[in-house]
Amino acid sequence: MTFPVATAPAFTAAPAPVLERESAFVVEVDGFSGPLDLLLHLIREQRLEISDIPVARIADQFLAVIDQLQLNQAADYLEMASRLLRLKIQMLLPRPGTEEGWEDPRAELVRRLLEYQQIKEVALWMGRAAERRGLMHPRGYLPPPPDLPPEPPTLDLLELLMAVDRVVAGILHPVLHSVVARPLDVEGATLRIETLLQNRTELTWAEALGPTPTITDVLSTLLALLELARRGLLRVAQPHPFTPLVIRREATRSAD
Amino acid sequence: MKPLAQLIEAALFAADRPLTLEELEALDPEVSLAEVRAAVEQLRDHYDLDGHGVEVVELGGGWQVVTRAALAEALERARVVQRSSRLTAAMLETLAVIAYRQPVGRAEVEEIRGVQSSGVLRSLQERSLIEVVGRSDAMGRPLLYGTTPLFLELLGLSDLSGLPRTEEFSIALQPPAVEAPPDDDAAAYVEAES
Amino acid sequence: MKPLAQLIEAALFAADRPLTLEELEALDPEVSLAEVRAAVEQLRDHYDLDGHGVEVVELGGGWQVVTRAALAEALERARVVQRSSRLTAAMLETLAVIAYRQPVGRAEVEEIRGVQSSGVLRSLQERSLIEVVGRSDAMGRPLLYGTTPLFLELLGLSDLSGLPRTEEFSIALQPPAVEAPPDDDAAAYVEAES
Repeated sequence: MTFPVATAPAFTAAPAPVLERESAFVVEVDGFSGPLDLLLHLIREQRLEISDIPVARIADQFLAVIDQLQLNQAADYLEMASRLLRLKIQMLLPRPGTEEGWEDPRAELVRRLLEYQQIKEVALWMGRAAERRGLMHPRGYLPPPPDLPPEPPTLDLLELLMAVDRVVAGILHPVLHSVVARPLDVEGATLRIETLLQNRTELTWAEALGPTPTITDVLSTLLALLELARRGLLRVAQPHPFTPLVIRREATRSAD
Repeated sequence: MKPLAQLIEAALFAADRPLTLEELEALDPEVSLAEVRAAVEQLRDHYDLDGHGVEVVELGGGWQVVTRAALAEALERARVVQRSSRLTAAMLETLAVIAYRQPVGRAEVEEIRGVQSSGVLRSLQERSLIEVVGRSDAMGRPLLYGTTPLFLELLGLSDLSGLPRTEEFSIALQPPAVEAPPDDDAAAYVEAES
Repeated sequence: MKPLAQLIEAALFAADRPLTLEELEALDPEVSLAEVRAAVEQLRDHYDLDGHGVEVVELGGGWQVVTRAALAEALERARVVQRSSRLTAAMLETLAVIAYRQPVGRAEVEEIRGVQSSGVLRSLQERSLIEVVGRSDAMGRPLLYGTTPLFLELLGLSDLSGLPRTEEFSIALQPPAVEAPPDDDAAAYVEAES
């Protein structure tokens, strides 16, 4: 993806269209490793001082670029955009009479940009070092190891937990929900209802559930009742709407 | 050592296979096959005359550099040639799934990890970290795996209850019958239940 | 070449990783560490003086034989070796933060980089360039990362002191103990994360 961004100063009036028309250079958003990277790029391209960023102008340019970002990349960029807009407003607020009492609202951003610039420098150094090192090739062909059993493995808890984190991180969300394992105990519920009905002919729904039922108990009991009703061993009735269910033993077929 | 012999030495060292004279010829567009052959022989003689620990050998039309057979015993003693005792990332991940969800079948391991896992399961079995503990009732009666006493021993645990259960474990790694997992959805679920 | 240098050469050819002096010492029960070091240096000098196509280098805390960088182009052209895949800018940045601030958690990496980093942390772990070295005492007990020996090997360093010197850098690269920037945003961020 490429986006046009202006090099020329584009002050606050209607920035976006101006940027598009000028399109003096092209920014590839895919090539940036984050909003700080993009910000640093805008600053460098225009040879601006990090310590004295023209916030209004940079904020508008930044917005023009991320306007065309795909949503899945956008969260971190949007956060930076809102930060820039806040700064832009803060810079417009009247300052207290003396310069002394005034704290530059850009200070935090400047600090982060300077930090990030250092990171970029080190990353560049590392990239070069890795490239130099990549020219030196280690042994390619290793003769198959003697036919011995492998070394006794080493393992520690940290390694295992690290693997757990990787596994968890790799799990797709739908899978998370399919494994809520709370087995229904239909057989248990059936047995409980049958036992109750041996001594009585009628039960209420609450009695069938037993004390302090969980949601799985409720489901198990419901399924058990339906199954017993299907087999003709009992009848489930609700005398009136919204009244408790009444469970009645089927006299004709209860004795096997 | 002449430049061509030097290049051939580097090639034989870095290649992941024995190299033919034709392959070695590709190292330098200006050399002939005869020159390549001469340089290979020069390298071989150099190793022999200077008493190097490696030698150049021809095997089935390909050339390679190998360590001298006389040194094999010392290399084995120092364990520099043995398979690493470290477990690979794939092994560790598979082991993690099995440790927390055992007994568990291959299909479930693969579903959680999102990759084919039969080779890794075999390696873990070879290393006595997992074993077959039974068969599932599911279709095809697949094998179920669990961890071994060696697994506990390596972690210094007396039993599986010593495995940490950190808060961020998702449901996928909770053993099927344990208390509710602590993420938001599950919390809502528990509330609805009681 | 002396017998010990010969043995060391064979070991360095046979191993798939840099070997430490201690590992090399195990080759011969009768030699001292000092003798091993001298023999490694003898081997290195021999390769250099005789113009071999390989050289002995110290990497990631151990010693390894590798092909000379000047020959890389010819080796790649002849398809004897493949150019190693490059690290992305995001990976390099993340490695830079971790290398200088380790042990360091994900939140701090993300604070400095200004971007979500869990994916790149995972990739670096998969490549064994970083590893979990502990857990922070902070809320949620987040994992802390550090660099691995393979990281040093990748950059051709024998230890972390080979990285560019930290005095030249701003606070971001100093270990956190020096001055923790307790700015509001960072604090809020950490809270939100845990």
